[in-house]
Amino acid sequence: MSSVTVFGLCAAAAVGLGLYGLITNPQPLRKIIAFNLLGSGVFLLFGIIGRRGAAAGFGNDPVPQALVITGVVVAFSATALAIALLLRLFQTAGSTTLRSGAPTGAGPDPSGD
Amino acid sequence: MLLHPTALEAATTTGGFLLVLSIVVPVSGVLLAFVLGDRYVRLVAFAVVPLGLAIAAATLAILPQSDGPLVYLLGAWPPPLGVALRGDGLSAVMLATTALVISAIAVFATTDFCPAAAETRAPFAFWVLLLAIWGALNTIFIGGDLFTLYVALELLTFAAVPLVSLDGRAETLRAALRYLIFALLGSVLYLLGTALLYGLYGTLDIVLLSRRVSAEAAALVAAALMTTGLLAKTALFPLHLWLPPAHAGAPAAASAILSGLVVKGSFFIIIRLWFNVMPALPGFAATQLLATMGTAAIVFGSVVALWQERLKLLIAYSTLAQIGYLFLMFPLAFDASGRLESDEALAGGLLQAVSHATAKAAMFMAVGSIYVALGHDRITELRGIARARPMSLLAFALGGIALMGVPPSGASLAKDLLLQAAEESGQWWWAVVLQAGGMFTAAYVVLVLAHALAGSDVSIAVTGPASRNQDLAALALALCSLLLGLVPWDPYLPVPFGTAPKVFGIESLSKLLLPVLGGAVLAILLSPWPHPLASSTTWKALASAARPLRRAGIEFGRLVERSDDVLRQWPMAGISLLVVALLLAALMLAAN
Amino acid sequence: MSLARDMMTIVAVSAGAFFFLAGTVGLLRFPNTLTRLHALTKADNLGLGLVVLGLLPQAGSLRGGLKLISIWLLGLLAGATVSQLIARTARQGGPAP
Amino acid sequence: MSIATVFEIVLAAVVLGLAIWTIAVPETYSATVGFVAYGLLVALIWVRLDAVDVALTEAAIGGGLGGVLLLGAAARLRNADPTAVETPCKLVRLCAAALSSLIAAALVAAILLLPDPAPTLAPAAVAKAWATGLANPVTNVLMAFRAMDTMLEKVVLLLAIVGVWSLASDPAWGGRPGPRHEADPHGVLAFLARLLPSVGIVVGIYIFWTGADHPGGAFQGGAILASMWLLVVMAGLTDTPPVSSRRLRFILVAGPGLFLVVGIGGLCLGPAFLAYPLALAKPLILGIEVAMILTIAATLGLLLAGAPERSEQR
Amino acid sequence: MTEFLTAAVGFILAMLALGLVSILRGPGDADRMMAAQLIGTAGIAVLLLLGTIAGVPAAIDVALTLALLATFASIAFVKKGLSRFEADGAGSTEDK
Repeated sequence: MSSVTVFGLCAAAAVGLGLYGLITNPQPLRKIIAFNLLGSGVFLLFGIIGRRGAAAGFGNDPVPQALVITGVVVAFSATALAIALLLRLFQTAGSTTLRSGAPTGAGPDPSGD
Repeated sequence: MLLHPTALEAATTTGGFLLVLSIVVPVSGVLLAFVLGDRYVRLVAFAVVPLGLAIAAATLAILPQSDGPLVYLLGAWPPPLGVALRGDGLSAVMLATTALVISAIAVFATTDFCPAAAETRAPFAFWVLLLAIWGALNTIFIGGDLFTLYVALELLTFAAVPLVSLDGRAETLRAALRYLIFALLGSVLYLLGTALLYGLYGTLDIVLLSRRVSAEAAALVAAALMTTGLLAKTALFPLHLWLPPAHAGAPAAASAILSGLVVKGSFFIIIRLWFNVMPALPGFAATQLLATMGTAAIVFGSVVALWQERLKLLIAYSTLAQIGYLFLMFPLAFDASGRLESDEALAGGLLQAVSHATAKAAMFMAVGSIYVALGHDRITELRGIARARPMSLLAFALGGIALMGVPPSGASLAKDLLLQAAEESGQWWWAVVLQAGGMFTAAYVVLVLAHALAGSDVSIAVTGPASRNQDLAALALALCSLLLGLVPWDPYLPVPFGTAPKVFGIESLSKLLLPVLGGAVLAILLSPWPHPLASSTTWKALASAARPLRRAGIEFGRLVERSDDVLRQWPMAGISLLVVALLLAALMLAAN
Repeated sequence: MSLARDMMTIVAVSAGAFFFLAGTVGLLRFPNTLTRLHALTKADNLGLGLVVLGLLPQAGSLRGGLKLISIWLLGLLAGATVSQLIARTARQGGPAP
Repeated sequence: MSIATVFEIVLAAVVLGLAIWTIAVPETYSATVGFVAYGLLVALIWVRLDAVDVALTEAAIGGGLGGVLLLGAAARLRNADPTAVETPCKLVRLCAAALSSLIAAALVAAILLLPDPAPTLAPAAVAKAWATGLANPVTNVLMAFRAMDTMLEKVVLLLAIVGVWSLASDPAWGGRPGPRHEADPHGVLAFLARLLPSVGIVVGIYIFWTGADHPGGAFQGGAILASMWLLVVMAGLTDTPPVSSRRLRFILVAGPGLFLVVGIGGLCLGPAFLAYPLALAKPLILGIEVAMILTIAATLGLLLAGAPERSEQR
Repeated sequence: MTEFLTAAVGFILAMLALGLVSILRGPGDADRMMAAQLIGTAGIAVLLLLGTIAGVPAAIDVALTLALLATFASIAFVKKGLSRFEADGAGSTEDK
C-alpha cells in the first residue's frame, strides 16, 4: 500500500462521513462541521492527485496545491458566512431549526366550488 | 460559433479584451462601491450599468465578425497551465441577457434601495451584491476553466445568499441558511468531480478536456458528481428544498435576480459540461433521467403553484416548474451518433433560459409593486388590483403570456425548436411534455389573472405609492421576453433559418388558444381556491357537470402538495441528492 | 561526530516519547481534573522540549535551530497560560478537585 | 510493509477515528472539539504528501481560525439543542448511510482507477518559472498562471464580509462587530496578548516573505496576523473597528484592488490582462502580496468577529 | 536513524490517539481542553520529526504556525469555556 492509497481511502471515507453527517444531523452547526469534513476530504483527494503527479523535483504537483489553497479560503469564508447566519437566526428566532414553518399555502376547503 | 474541440485557440483573438472587461467592470464596481459606501453605492452601480450594457452589446456586435469564439488568454499563459476566457454564441447571448435583466432590476430597485445620507444596511448590501452577481455570472458565461467556474459559482452563491435575508426576518434567515448549506453541498460535489478530472487528464481547461476525455469509469463518476452538484444549485426537482422559501422571502428586486438570473449560472455550467466537455459520455439513459426529473419538476412545480395562497410563492414554484422545462433539452439534443449534438435542442434550451430570465424577473418585479399597493400578496384577495395598478398587472400578464409560449415570445420559438428536435429524434413523449408544460404555465397565470380581473370595478384602498420607474422596468422586461422570437438569433445560436415565428395567422392563434384554454381547464380542475366567478349561473352549471373530475383533480393536487412537503425535508432532499448522483453514474456506466 | 549527534538525538527523542507516554497515561488514569492537568503540563513541556533538543543536532542550519527553539518556547508559553486558565475554570465551574 | 506505511496507516486511522467521532457524537460541543483536533492532524497528512504550502494553510485554517470560529459558535449555541426531536428516523439514517458509503466506494474505485503515470503540470510550472523570478511553484501558480482564480477568491472573501455585515440589525449598522471583550488588564490573558503578538507578527511576516521561494505565502501569513489581532481583541486591549470606517474599507479591498489595477495595467500597457512585465514581475507580485496580506488579515479577523453589534454612538 | 525517528513518530502518534480517548471520555470541558492541548503539542512534535525524516525543512514552518495558532485556539477555547461558566453564575473569572 502506497501513501496515495492509504490517504486516498482516508479522503473517500471523509467524503462519505461528511455526506452522511450533512444529511442526517438536524443541527445546522453540525451540518456546517460536516460540510467542512466533506470539503477536507475533497481537498485531500486533490492532495493525493498532486502527489501522484510528483515530478520535476517537486513532491507534489503545484497546480492542485494552488487549487486546494484557493478552495480552503473559499470553504472558510463559507463557514464564516454560514455561522454568522446561524447565530443571527438563533438571536432572532430563539431556535436554530432549519425546518421551514410550512411556507406552502394550506389550501382552504377545496370542496367549495 | 460554438466552442468546438477541433480548433485550438492558442492565442487571444481580436476583441478578446471585451471578455476581460465584462468581468473586470462589475468587479471593480463591487470594490469601489464597498469602499465609497454611503450614498455612492447606487451611483457606482449606475455608472457600471451603462458600461456593462455597452460591453455586452460590443460583444454581440464583434462576435459574428470573428471566425470562431472570442478567446482571451489571461496573463498570456496558454492552457493547461494558464486560464483562458472564451466567448461563444451561448456566452454572448447570456452576457446580453444578464446585462439587460440587471439593468432593469437596477432601475426597479432605485426607490426600494435608496441610500440615505448616512449609510444604511440594506441599500449598501443590495447594490454591492447586485454588482457581484453580475461579475460572477459573466465569469461563469465566459470562463474556460472548470476551476475558475467553481470560484465563480461560489462568488454567485455568496452574493445570492445575503440577498435572501436582506430584511432580516427569522424565516428569511432560515431560508438563507438552508440555501447556503445546500448550495455548498452542491459546490463540494462539483469540486470533487473537478479533482477527479484533473487526476485523469491533467487539465481543467474546457477545450483541452473535451479533446482528452474518454469513457472511463472515473470520468463518468466525476461527471455524475459534478452534474448532481450543479443540479442541487439549480434546484431541479427533487433537489429544490431551498428554492421556494428563498425566492419568495427575498425583497422583490432580489427575488427577480435570484429567480431570473442566479439559477441560470449553474444551469449554464451543466450545458458547458454536457455539450462542450463531454458530449459523447452521458449516453441516452442519463439524458432521459434529467428530462424525467424536469417533467416531475413541471408537474410538481405547477400543481403546487396552483395551491399557493401567496402570489410570491406561486411564482417561486413556477420557477421550479420552469427550471424543469429547461432540462427537456438534454434528451432532445441526443442524436443518432450517441452524442449531445442537436443544434435545435441546444438553441431551444438556451432560448428558454433567456425567456425565463426576462419574463420571471418581470413577474417578480410586478408582484413587488402589487405587494406594495395591497400590503399583502394573497391571491384570493387580488380583486380590484387591475384598476389600482394596471401597469403592474399588465407586466405580470405579459410576462406570463411570454412564458406560456405564445408567439412571438422567446419561449414560443424555444418550444418550436425543441418540438422540431423531438420530431427529428423520434422522442414523441417529450413533445407531449413540452405541450403540457405550456398549459401548466398558462394554468397558474390564468388563475392569477382571473382573480385579479374579477370585479375590476371594485375600487380598493391602496397602501403604498405607485412608482412609474418600477412599472416601466417590469413592463420593458416582459415586452422583451414577449418579442424575443423576432430577434435574429442565427449569428449566435444555431437556430435554423426560417424558424422565426409568424406573428399573425391561424397557426399563431392556435398557439395562443391551446395553452390558454388548456391552462384554464387545468386551473379549474387543480386549484383548490374558490373561484371569483363561482357565483355566476353558467359556472354553476359547468361545475356540477365537472364535479367528479374536479374532486379527482383536488385529490391529486393534495397528494402532490403533500409529497412536495415530504421531499422538501432536509434528510429526504439529501437522500434524493445521493440517489440522483448514483443513478446518473450507473446510467452513464451502463451506456458506455 | 555524526555518531555522537545521532546518539544524542536518539536519547533525547526517546526521553521525549517517554514523557508523552507519561502525560497520556496521566490524562487517562489520574482521578481528577487538577491532577490530570499537572500530569499533562509536565508531559507537554518536557516531551516537546526533549524532542526539540533531539532534533537540534539534525537541524543543519542556525535558522532551523532557532526556529526549533522558538517553537518550544511558544509551546511553553501557551502551555503555562492555558493550563492556568483551565485550572481556574476547573476550580470555579468544574467538579471539585 | 515498511515502517513508513505503518505510520501512515496509524495516522490515517487516527484521522478517520476523529472524523467518525465528529459526525457521530451526540453533543455538538464535543463534535466541534473533535473537528479542531481533526484539522490539526490533517496538516500532518499534508506534510506527508509533500504539500507543505497546503499544510501551512490547513494548520492556519483547520486547526486555528476555523477551530476558533466553530468553537465560538458552539459556545454561543450551547443552549440551543432542542432539535433532538428532528433527528430523522432510523430508516432514513440507514438509507443515508448506505448511499453515502456507496458514493465513498465509487470514489475509492475512481481513485484506484486513476491513470499511471499520472498527468502533471509540475514540469510546465517549473519551465515557466523564469517569468516571475519566484522559486515557489505554488506561489507562481497562484499569482501568475491562475491569477484570475486568486483575484476572484479575494472577492469571495470580500463578499463573505458583506454577507456577514448584512446580518446586522439596522441600528447597529456602521458599528463595531462582535461583543466587547473585557479582561483583567493584569491577568494571564492580557499578559499573553502583550507578549504573543510580537512573536506572531514576526512569524507571520516571515511565512509571507519566505513564500516567494519556499512554502508559505500571503494567505498563511495573513491568517497568523489575523489570529494575533483577535488575541489582542479578546484580551480587551483593543476593540474592533467600526464597519463604517473608510480606512478599514480601504484595507479590505486593497488586495483585490491592487491585483485588478496591476491586471488592467497589463491589459493597457503590456501583453495581457494579469500579465507581468518580465523585469517588474517579482516586485509587482510581492507588492500585490503585501496588499493582500493586509486584506487577508483584516478580512479573516472580521469574519471571526461577526456582524456589527454595537452602534458607534454610545 | 530514519527508522528510529519513524518509530518515534509512530509512538507519539499512538499516544496522541490515546489522548483522543480522553476527549471521548471527557467528562468535563476542562478535560477536553487538556486533551486538545496534548494533541496540539504532540502534533507539533510529530510534525518536527516528520520534517526531519522526509528532509522537508519547511515542516518546521508548519510546526511554528501550528504552535502559534494552537495557542490562540486554546485561548479562545478557554475563553468561551469561561464565558459559559460565567453565564452559570459560578463566580468571577478572568473575564470581568
